[in-house]
Parts: sequence; C-alpha cells; structure tokens
Amino acid sequence: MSNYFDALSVLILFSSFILMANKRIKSYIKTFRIQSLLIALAAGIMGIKGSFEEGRIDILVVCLLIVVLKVIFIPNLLNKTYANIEYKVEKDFILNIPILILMCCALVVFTYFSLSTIDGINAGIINTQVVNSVSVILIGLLFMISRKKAIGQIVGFLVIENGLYITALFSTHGMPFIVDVGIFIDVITAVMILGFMVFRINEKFESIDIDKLNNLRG
Amino acid sequence: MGFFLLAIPVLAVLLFLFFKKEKLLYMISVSASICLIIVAVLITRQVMLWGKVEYSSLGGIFYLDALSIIVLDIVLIIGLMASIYSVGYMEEEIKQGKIKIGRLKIYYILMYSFIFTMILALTVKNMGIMWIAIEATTLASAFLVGFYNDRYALEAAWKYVIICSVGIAIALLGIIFLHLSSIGVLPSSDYLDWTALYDQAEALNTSIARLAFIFILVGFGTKAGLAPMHTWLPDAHSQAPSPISALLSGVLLNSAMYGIIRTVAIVNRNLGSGVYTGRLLIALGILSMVTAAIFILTQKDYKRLLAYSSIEHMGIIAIAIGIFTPLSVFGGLLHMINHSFTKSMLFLSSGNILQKYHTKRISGIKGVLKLLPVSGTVFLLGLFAIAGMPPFSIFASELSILASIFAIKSFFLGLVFVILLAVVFVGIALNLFKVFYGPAVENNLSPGEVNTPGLMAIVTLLVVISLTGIVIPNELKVLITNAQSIILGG
Amino acid sequence: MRNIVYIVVQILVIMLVSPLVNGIIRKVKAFSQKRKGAPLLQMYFDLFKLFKKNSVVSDVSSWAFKVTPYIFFSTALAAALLVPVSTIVTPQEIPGDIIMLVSVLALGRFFMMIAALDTASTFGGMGSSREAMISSLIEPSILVSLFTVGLICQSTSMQQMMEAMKGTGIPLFHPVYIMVFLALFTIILAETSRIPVDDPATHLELTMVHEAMLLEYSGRHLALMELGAAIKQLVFITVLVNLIFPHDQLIAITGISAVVLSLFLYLMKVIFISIAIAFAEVFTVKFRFFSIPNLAALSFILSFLGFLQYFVLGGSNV
Amino acid sequence: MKIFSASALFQTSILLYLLAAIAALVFIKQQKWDNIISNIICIIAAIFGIAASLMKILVEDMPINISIFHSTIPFISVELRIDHLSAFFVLSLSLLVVCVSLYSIGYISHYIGKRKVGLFNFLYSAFILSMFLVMTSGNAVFFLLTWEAMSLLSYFLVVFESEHEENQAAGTLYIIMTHVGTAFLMVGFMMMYSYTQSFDMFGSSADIPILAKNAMFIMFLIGFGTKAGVIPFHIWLPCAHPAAPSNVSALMSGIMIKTAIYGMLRFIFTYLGVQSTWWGALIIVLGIFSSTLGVSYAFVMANIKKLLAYSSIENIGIIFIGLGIGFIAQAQGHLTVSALAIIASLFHSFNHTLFKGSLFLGAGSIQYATHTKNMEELGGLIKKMPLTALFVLGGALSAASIVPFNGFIGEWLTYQSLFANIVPGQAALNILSILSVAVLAMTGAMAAASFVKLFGISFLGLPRSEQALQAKEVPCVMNIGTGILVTLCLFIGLFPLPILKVVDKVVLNLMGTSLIGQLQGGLLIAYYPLQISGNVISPLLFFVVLVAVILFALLVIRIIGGKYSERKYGTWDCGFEALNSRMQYSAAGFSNPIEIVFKILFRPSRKLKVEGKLAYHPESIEYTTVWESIFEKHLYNPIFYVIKMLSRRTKFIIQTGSIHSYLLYIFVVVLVLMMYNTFV
Repeated sequence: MSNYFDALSVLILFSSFILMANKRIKSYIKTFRIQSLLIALAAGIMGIKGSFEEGRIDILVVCLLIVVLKVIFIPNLLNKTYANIEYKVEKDFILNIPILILMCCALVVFTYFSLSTIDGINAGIINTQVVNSVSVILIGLLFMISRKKAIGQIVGFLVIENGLYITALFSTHGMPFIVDVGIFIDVITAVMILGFMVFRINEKFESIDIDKLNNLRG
Repeated sequence: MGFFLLAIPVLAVLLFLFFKKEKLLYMISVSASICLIIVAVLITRQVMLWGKVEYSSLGGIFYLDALSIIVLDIVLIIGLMASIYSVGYMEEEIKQGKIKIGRLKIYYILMYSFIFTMILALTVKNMGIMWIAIEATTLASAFLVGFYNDRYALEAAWKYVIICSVGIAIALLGIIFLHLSSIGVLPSSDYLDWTALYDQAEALNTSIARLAFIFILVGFGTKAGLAPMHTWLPDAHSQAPSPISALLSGVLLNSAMYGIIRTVAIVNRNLGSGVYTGRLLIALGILSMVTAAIFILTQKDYKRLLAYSSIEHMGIIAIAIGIFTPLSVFGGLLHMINHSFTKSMLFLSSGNILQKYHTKRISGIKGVLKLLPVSGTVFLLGLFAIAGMPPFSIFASELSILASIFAIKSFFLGLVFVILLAVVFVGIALNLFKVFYGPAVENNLSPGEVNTPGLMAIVTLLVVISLTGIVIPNELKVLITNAQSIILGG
Repeated sequence: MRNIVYIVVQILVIMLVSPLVNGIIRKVKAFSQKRKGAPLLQMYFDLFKLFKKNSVVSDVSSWAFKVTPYIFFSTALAAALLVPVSTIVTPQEIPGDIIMLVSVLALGRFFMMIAALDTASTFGGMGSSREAMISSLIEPSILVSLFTVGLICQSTSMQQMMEAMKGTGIPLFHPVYIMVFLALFTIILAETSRIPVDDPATHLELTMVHEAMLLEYSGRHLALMELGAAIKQLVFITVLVNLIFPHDQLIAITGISAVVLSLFLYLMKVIFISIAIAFAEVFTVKFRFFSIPNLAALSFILSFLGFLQYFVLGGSNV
Repeated sequence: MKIFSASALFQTSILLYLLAAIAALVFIKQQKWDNIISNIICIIAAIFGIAASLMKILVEDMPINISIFHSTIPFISVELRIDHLSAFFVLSLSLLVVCVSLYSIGYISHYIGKRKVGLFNFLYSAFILSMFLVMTSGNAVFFLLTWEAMSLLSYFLVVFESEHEENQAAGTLYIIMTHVGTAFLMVGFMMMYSYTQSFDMFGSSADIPILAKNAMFIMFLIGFGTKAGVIPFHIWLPCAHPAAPSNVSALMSGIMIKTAIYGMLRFIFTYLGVQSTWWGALIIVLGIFSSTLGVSYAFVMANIKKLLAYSSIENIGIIFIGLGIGFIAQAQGHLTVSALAIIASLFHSFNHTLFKGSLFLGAGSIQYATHTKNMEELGGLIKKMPLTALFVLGGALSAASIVPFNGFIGEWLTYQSLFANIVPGQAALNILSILSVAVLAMTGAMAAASFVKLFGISFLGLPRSEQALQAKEVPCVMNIGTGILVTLCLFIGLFPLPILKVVDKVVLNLMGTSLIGQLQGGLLIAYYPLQISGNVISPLLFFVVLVAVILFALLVIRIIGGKYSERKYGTWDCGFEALNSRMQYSAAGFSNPIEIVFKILFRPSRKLKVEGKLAYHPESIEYTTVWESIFEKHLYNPIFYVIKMLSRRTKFIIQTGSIHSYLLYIFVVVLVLMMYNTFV
C-alpha cells in the first residue's frame, strides 16, 4: 500500500516542479488542477482504506471536497478572474526558470536533511512521503516569491495548502474531521477574498502586477 | 455562560445585517460590547473559582483557563473601547463624507466577525480549531484593513492577507507535526487537544515536537508581528481605521502570541528545559526590537511609528517567554496586558489627530495640544508610557522582564535590551514630540475635540494604565500567577 | 598684644613702602633713559594732592562706582595683613592663607571691573574685559606656585610658609624654588600692570588695561585706587622676597632692635626686587595684547615644572 | 509614633507637597488664588522639611524607615529610608523651595490669564515632591521610579513655554539625554539585582565580584553624570535650564542636578564602596573638564540664563573634583582626607544650591521686568531695580567664590582636600591634583569675570533697549525670596561653622570619619575661625577688617581732604556729541579676548554685515559671532548622523514595499530555523 502513496507523493512533488516551470498563468492554473487531482486520488485511496479498516468515512468526504473545490471550483474561479481582467503578456517570474528548478531540487534535499533529525524516520512513523510533501510546501512558498502577478501568488498559496494537506494526510492519516473542514472553509474564503482583491487591484493599479504595490515602504 | 461569549457577536452581526439606521447600529455595537464584558466578568469569576472552565458542547472543544481568560479579557475590554470610540469616529467620518451608511454597516459586521473569531481562538482547546480561528481573524480583518478602499489601503490589505496566510499556513504545518508527535500517545478523541498534549507532554516524540515548535513559531510569529515576519504589520496598522488599528495591535497580536505561548509550554515540558525554545524566542525578540528601533528612529508617519512600537513590544514579550522563569513569564503576561491597553489608547487618540489634521505625516502636524487638548495630552502621556516611563504600567512589566533577564545573569542580553529601549525612546521623542507644541498649522483648523465618546474611552484607558503602573488588583495578580503556573507547569 | 603690634607694623610698613616701590621703579627707568625723573617720593605728593581734590563723578554711574575705591583699597590692605613683612613680628595666627589671599584680591578686582563698566564708557569696558582675561590666565600659576611652596612647607598659611622657608638655606639654588621664583616674578609683572603686560605710564587706548579702568576716577577716589594698586604690588613683592629670600634666620639678636633690623633687611629686599622689576621693564617692550597668554603659559609652565621637580620627579630633600 | 519625631515631620512634609499639587488642580479656575494657595502650602511643606531634616541630622541617629505601600507588582513599592545623607539633601531642597515658592507667588502672577497657572503649579509641586522622594527613597526601584518621574515632570516644566521652537527642542534634548542616562542607571541597578537578588541599596554589596563592580561604577557614573550635566554629557543642560521658567530653572540648577551627586554618594560611595583609585581619578578628570569648559562657555554667553547654566556645569565640576579626591583617598585608606573632601563637595553643593538659586531667581526678575534674557538688550537696571541688583551682585560674588561669601568656603575646603591629597611619591595622582588646583584657580577667576560680565553688562551703564529703559522693580515678594537666599549666602560665608558641623555629622554618619575634632566649639562655634589641619581662615575676621579699613580710610581722607564734594559730569565720550548706549562695551565685546585666546574651544565664526554706501560711514554695522559647540559638532552630531543614516538606509532595505522580499524573509527564516534544528 505504502508504495502507491510513495509514488503519489513523488508525483505530487513532480507536479509542483512543473508548476514552477510554467511560464504562463493559464498553464500553472492547469498544473494546479492536476496536482489537486493527484491529491484527491491520494485522499481517495486513503479514505477507502480507512473506511474498510476503521469504518471512517471522513477522509472520503474530504476527498470529495477536494475534488469539488480544488479541482473544479477554484481553478475555474481563477480562470474567470484571469479572463475578466485586461492582461498584457508580460514576464511573470523574477529569476529564470532553470535556476528556480535547481533551487527546488536543493529544497528537496534540504528538507530531507532537515527532517532526518526525526527519530525513526523511514521506520514507519515518517518517511519519504512526508519529506516530499513538506518540500511541496516550501516549493509553494518559493513559487509565491518568484511570481509577480497576483494570480501567481494565489496559486502559490494554494500549493502551500495542498502541501499542508498531503503532509497531514501522509503523516497522520488526516486531521480530525472538523479541523479539515474548517481548513477548507478558511482556504476557500481566503481565495475568494484574494480573488476579489485582484479585481480591485486591477482597478486601482491598472495591472495585477504585484510589484506595483510598493507604495508603503520604510 | 460560554455560549453567550460566542453568541453575542453572532447575534450582533445578524442585527447589523437587518438594521440600517446609524444610531441603531451604534447602539447595538456598544450594547453588544457591554454584554460581552458582563459575560466576561462572570466567566472570569468562574475561572478564578475553579481554575478552569470546560464545556461539553461540540465535542468538548471549549475550554477556558487563567491564560486564555487573560487574553480574552483583553480582547473584550479593548473591543468595548474600540466600539465606544467607533461611535464618535464613524459619526465624524460620515460627517466628513468619507463613508456612507452602507459602509458603516459593513464596518460593524466585519468588526464583530473579527471579534468573534478572536473569541473563538481563545476559547477552544483544540489547536486545529484555534488555528482555523486565527486564520479567520485575518480574513475577517482583511477588508477592515482595506476599509478606505484607496490604493494604499488595498495594498496594505493584500500584503496583510498574503503574508499572514502564508505564515499561518506554516503554523499549520507545525500543528500537523505536533499532532504527529502525539500519535500513539493520545487517544484519537484527544487529538490536537492542547490540554491533553500538555498533560502527556513528556511522552511526545521529542524530535518532531522540536520541528513542530519551529514551524509554529514562524507561523504564529508572523501573525504576532515578530521580525522578520513583521512586514505586514506597519502597513496594515497604518492603513486601517484607527479603532481597527487599536484592535489589531492590542488584541490580534496577543491572540497569536497566545498560540506561541501554548506551544512553548508543551514543547518545553517535552524537552524538559526552556533552552531550545528560549534561544529562538529571544533571538526573534531581539531581532524585533532591533528592527523596531531602526524604523522608529527616522519614522515619518505616526501610525507606522506606533505599529513598529508594537513590533518592539511583541519582541519584548517573546523574550520574556523565552527566558521562561516565573518572574519573566509573569512580566511577559503583564506586559501583554499593559501593551494592549497603552497601544490601543495611542491608536485611538491618534485617530482623533488624524481626523483633525487629515494627514498621517508627522511633519504636517503642529500644535496638537492646542487643537486637541485632551487627545493631545493623552497621546503625549501615552508616548511616554509606551516608551517605558514610570508611573505608567509598561515600566512595571518591563522592569520585571529586565530583572528576570539579569537574574539569569545574561548581562549582554540585558544591556542590549536596555539600549534598544532607550533607542526607541529617542526615536519617539525626536520624531513625535514636536507635533504637540507650537501654533496650530496655518490651514485654519479650529480647536476642539470632535469625538466625545472616544475621549471617554481614551481617558479611561489612560487612568487604567497610570494606576496599573503602581498597583494591579489582587485578582489580576492571582490570574497571572495561575497562568504562569499553567505555562511553567507544576 | 602681639596681634595689635603686628597689625600696626604691617599697615605702617605696607602703606609707607608701597608708594616708594613705584618711585624706585620710575627713578630707575628715568635713569635708564638718561633723565633725572621725578623725585622718589612723588607718589606720596600725588596722593596727598588727590585726597584734597574734588571728585568728578559720571552722571551715568551708580553707587557701585563710588563704593569701589574703598573696597579696592581695603581689600588690598586686608590682603597685606595676610602676608607678614617680617617673621619676627607675627601674630598668634593669621586668619587667612594663600587661598584667602587670592580670593581677597579677587574681591577688589571684581569691584574694580564692575566700576569700570558702571560709567558706560568704552574704555572702562575695554579695560575690564582685558583685565578679566589676564587675571583668568595668570591665576592658575599664582596658586600652583604658592601651592608648591606650601606643600613643601606643609601649610597653606603664608606665615607658616615663611617660617619654614627660613630653614632651607639659600632657596634660589634649589630646582623647585628657582622655578617658583621665576614664575612669581612673571606673575608680579602681570598682576601689577607692568610692561610687558601693561604699561602703567600709558594712556593710549590701545594699550591700556589697568589705567583704562581708572579713567573716570578723580580726586580721593583716584587716590584710593592708586594707593590700593601700589599696596597690591607690594603684597606680591613681599610674597616673593619673603619666600624665596628669607632673611630672619640671619638675625641672631632679639627685641626691638631685631625688629628694626628685620624690617630694614626687608626694605632692602623690596628695593632690590623693585630695581629688578624696573630692569625688566626697561629691557622688554610691551607685548601685543594677544601675546599675553604666552607669558601666562610661561609662568604656569614654570610653576608646574617646579611642582614636578619635587612631587613627581622625586627631587632632592628640601 | 511620636508627633514630634523627624519621621512624622518628613511624612507631613510629603503630604503637604501632595496637597499642594492637588490644590493646584482643584483651584484651577481661580488662577490667582490657585497660585497663592499652592505656593504657600509648598512653603509650609518646605519648612516642615527643614525642621525634619535638621532634627534628623542633629538629634536622631538611626535611619528612618517608612514603608508606605508594597504593590502587587513585583519590585514596586513605596518605601522611604532617610539617613543623614538623605536628610542633608532634603535640607538643601527645602531651603531652596521656601525661597523659590515665595518668589513664585510673584513671578507666576504674570502668567495669570495667559497660561495655565493651575497646571504649572501642579507640575511645580509634583516636581518638588519627586525630588524629595528621590532623595529619600528606600530601594533602587522606587529610586528609579521617582527619578523618572522627576525627569518627566521637569520635562513638562521645561516645555511649559512651548511656543518657542528652541524650548521644544531643549525639552526634547533634555528628555532624551536624561532617559538615556537613566538607561545606564537601570543596567547598574539590574546588575545589583542579579548578584544580590534584591534592589536594596542599603544592603551589602559583598556578593558582587569586583569586575561587575567596576562595570556598575561606569554605569552609575554615566547615568548620574548625565543628570549632573557633567561634560561630555552636559549638552542638555545649557538648553533646558534657560528654557524653563526661572523659578523652575532655579530648582533644576539648584537642586535637581544635585540628586545626581546624592546618587553617586549613595550608590557608588556607600553601596559599592570605592574599589580602586582609578574611580576617583576618572571622576576628577570629568570634574576638571566640566569646570574649565563649563566656565569658558559661561563666559562667552550673552544669554543670562545660559551663562548661569554653564556656570552650573562648572560648579558641578568643582563638586566632582571634591568627590574624586574623596574617592581616591578612600581607596588609599586616608580616611580623614576622604572625609574632608566629601565634606568639601557636600558643602559646595549646598552652597551652589543657594547661590545658583538666587542667581536664577535674579535672572527671572530681570526677565519679569524686561521680558528678555539677552544681556545685549539690558543695561542700567541698577537704578531701576536696586534691590534685584544688590541680590544679583551678592549671588554673583558668591558664585565667583569670593570672600566673604559661601562659595569661597566650599572652594577653600576643596583646595584644602587637594592640598592634603598631594604627597610625594604618587606621580600620576599628584599631577592630577595639581592640575585640579590650577583648574580651580582659573575657574575661580573666569567665574568672577563671567559674573562681572553678567552684572556689569545687565545692571550697569546705559540701557541698551527700550525694555531696559522701561523696567520697573519686581514685586516685593519676589525680592524677599531672592533676598533670603543671598542673605544665607553671606551668612554662611561669614559663619561657616554651624552648617559645616551639620555636613560633618552627615559625613560621620556616612563613613565613620569626622573632622569634628577640628570643628569644636559649643554654641559659639559660629564665631570660631575655620581650621583644617593647621590652616586657618576666618572670613568673619576678614569682614571686620574690611569694614574697619573702610572706616579708617574714610576717617583719614576726611582729615586730610576735608569734606567730600563731588561734581556730576558726563562720562568722557572721546569728544563725540554725546554718550549713548551703543558706545558702551557690549557683552560680546567683553568676552572677545577670552574667546580669541580659547579659539580652539569655541571655534568662533564671525560675520560682519555692513550696510550703507560710504565705506567709512556705514549706516549700520552688524557683528555676530557664532560659536561651535565642539561636543555637539564632534561627538553627538556624528553619532546621531551615523545612526540616522543607518536607520534611513536600512529602513528601505528591509521594508522595501515588495511583497516578494517579505515572503522571502519568511522563507529564509523557515530554512534557517530548520537548519538550526538540524545542527543543534
């Protein structure tokens, strides 16, 4: 069983590499959708396993939520937002892509070494899955740093959330149900608020380029 | 009783949705706050009587003890002050044509959601839910920060949401790890329950708990405004309407700090000593103080200056928690209270100045004492208070913290601490004292206060901070001592 | 009884001898210029005449102007009482020491400077301002040189110091005292308005210091000021001669004749120093006003070196 | 509790000050009554204070402990402990307060209707109370508390006339300097706590290692030195003292800076105990710098109150020299010399309180009558304000340490202690001592010159402005206040022994050594000459001689010259049309020679502005000299500049406005902390 999860976690990690390599907004929204799908898959397997072994169905419910929210609703919302604002094609990343990818690799290695201090790593409690998923969080953060556009930042934030979710999933087989649901509500609200703000920013700054938001300094 | 705590804000929000008259909105707001205070008093009595209050509803996640009741009381008192102040403030804003009634409604709805989320964060014992509530505070206050809807406010709000959400996300990672460290130790019904975590702290997986602490520190540290994750704070505080700045600074930061304190208690118990967490907390605390000192020295915007001062004081509290001796924890908790009161007073009175002069730039302001005799005086005394001058309360708590630093013979830390305090004072004195004197600026502003309810609020706060600098009620001392033993164990 | 004798002798000697010093100096200077010069006792005649003259008082001035001559004169005389002319005629105890001496003279100077400002005249202010500078610069060397002697003698009282100096043989051959002597000599030139610091004979506005302050005085006021200045000069000379050239150890006899002999020796010493001062005046020219600090520095360095000789460098036993 | 115990009197006094402060607020509407009532209560309180402290010093030997209140907050308490040293400083304070409050009744009356008199009186009484408590506080925290309260209250008094920019700036500078100084004190107190686990400043310091004691000494020296206004920490003093209303300046200069002397004696001398000779040497060096530089700056000032402020720096320097000798002698075990030196410095500080108080009050009177502090606009006031002139003259003579005033006695004692401290064989200390002698001498002469300038330019000659011409004598009550102080100066100058005996008793209590043997005498001690190790002065006798000589001179002249007759005539005007005030020497001209001699100190830059077409007959000439303050230019400004530059630069490097960098910070912190966790 854990082989599947290992494979899935690597795939999710890989998807975040791809995300990092995407140049255009449309393409990274797409990559995000794929990543969420992979996560939903992982949650689904875990949920089925859980419902058979312990009779829990909460992970399945969460899996459903992921499919609805992260695979369908949020990417659509982002696409719509993107379509609604006038957008000129501009370069959207700060460093160039090969360097970013290399940095991501370094992050994975770093995460591995950092988590290797944990007692009993690779001995059941924690394993490559966790390393991979924590790496996804850090890559998400790096993604936010490297993108200039507001939508890029939202996607980065969502990737971080994804990373968090799979970390929880892989390491602890899911948080308590109420917590998971709460987190989802928060995430969805956050994304909606951010999406709303993107409109406003576009209105006031005539661009969704976050670099323009630098009036408040010192 | 606890039910009312959460019900009253919800009820208030519902009422705001239905009513439209300006006067009515004010009335609802103030009376809701007063009701909350009454409830708080009763619950505080219960906590003092029984040590802790637990509720069985919703799977027993509601729980209050001395530590949470202290922070909760701060929230409610500052909330009351802010809502009283808002009456006059908003009246004036409407009169000046800055906002319309519709916006006022939104303002109140958001404000009470904000208060609700903070109450929630402080009354649950499940760390996951606490996390959810704290993240929700960000979301509730995002539009309050961007309330004025101009370029600056929008920028501030965007940065606020992004940075705090990212930070908080990292805190969630920490909570997940904490959860992970407890697997096999706690029964699944007690997952993430911090009382259970604390009770079983020795059995947790140490190496994971250490990692968890790092992530929680960064995460909640972001929200608490510890440098270098503080970057959202000056922007948000300076752009929000003044009552909201008061809430952000006086209340929100504390709630986040509360999260850190809880974790520190667990992790230190697990590790058996406070050295590991202490180093990190002190490092971040000193960094915060340094950052604040640098920024205050040449600050040109008075609300930003106050915001940086909040960073400084959060640093001080972090140091106090980091030292982790009874005296330092006592001082830290006291400092939390004192800072909230003083800083909200300052933000509220700065709101009066802002409404009079229509500028946040220090250079545009002169003769405050002539134009605004009461707010000006309060503001001036507040500046002295925030800089740690006796007889105001901050002096008392800083004294305890400093003594605790020296008691463990870390002279270098103590020296740096004192120097930084002095530098901050120099910055405040150099930049801000000139606004009080001299003739009023030429653009013929008429002298006189506008915000009468607000004056009541700030004068009350001034009286409170002056008195508590000399003596605190015995009940408070008992509460703080209880909280101290909750944190330190034993 | 001893005290009364002391006071009488002291006052008589000082009052009588002080104008004479001026006479001697003037006479020597006249000789050096191949003139006959005024009689030795000219100053007595001048004073006598001035006492009888009417005073002209500026209508701008206040009481400070009229009080000053008396205060100046009396401080000079009081200062004279602190410096015994002879160690044979001494009181039980002189109620004042070198510090008091300096302070007493300062009182007189204070009033003189004030009076100069009182008349609203340009010259008065000028003199007073210059006096302020000179006195500030010269004061340290006075005290340091006297302190050095006092420290060796273990007392700050002039009388004790003179007593102690009697036992030192010929002090001038000692490294400490030779420095102190030179310092004190320089001090006398500065304090008593002598060339090269000031020119007592001039009334040229650019060079006046002391005279500028007296410019508005006339009649008995002027007489008192002149006499006071002369007494002050003699006080300084007395300090110098009685410390560096002690003479009473030479007198083997006692009684009245010893007193007379002692006073005679004293007079000789004063005359000797007066001539020396006169020579100093003859052989130097008046300094530029802003060169005076150099002179003051010189005298301070001399006194300081004297101190160093004994207290720091070890010196020999004195 | 006995009713007539010192303890009860002290408490009454404190309560009365409190009452005065409250009364000032209660009667805030009736300004006239407010002023009278609160000042009279202050006077009564001060009289109680005098009685209490005298009783304490002369009658009671055990220190008084008054524990009023222990707070629920750790360390904070209201706890008084009054021993002889405290009582002595309270005595100085109370004496000054009696006179200043009397004076204030008149002086503040010109605020009525224009300013908030009630507020002023509240601050004024509270300020006095805070000083009172500083001197009597029983533990270090309460000391700190009252110390800061004192700073705060005096800050508000400094900026009371806040409409002038320079007053605001002065206030800000003052509060910054004093707060930074307090920070050093705080570190010192905290080190005390860290080794002894208590803030008891009357306890033992045996647990503190010597290295820590040295560090604490430096902390205390900087902290108290800042308050005392010792160079190089003085820069606030010449700004703040002139900015405050004159009665407050009198208090600040007269007694507030002495709290620092009290602190040094209390915390360094008695608590820490003198550990090494370099402590004293350092203090002497500071004293030497303060007194020379202070008096040099004083001399060139044209602003009366600035002149007085710099003169305070000078006197603090003299007190420091005395203290330094005391420290050195103590470290070397020469207890008598040490006692003498401490007596000298305490006595001088007492005297300074009296004469500087009177001079500031005099300056206030001038300002009251002419609305200016600038000497260049004064002149001829001796005829308009004869009493004020007399009092200022007395104060000036005392400040110039001239016999028969009290300033001289203090200086004499300092000289004597220096004298006793020089013994062959200790090269460095001897050089230091003899330099101190030279410095004291020069200081005395220059102080005299400064006060000649102050008195001569402002009171004598012709009025230089319309205000000076229109000046009227100030209300009688003001002159009473000043007069008492000057009379006391003269009285103590003539009869130094009674008060010296009090000081001696204080020192006996402080260090167990006394000069009482040399100060024997019963009731009649007042008439005894002052004698220290064989050296005698008798100012009284001197005074008698002076008077006798004057009478004698009058008599002789009468006999020789006959009846006095005088002719009034104009001052010689060099043949111009008529004498006018512009022909007089100005204040700037008066100090010009010194200014040129000490060019290196003042770095004057002169500006000559000539208006008019004809080269030799210009219409007007304006000559201004601007001095550079070397400390501000070469010490404080560069430091400030660097810090500000640093702040300005770093500010925009950290808070760039770019959200990417903000996120980067979080990212980096996470990575760094993870690394920390890996390796630690």
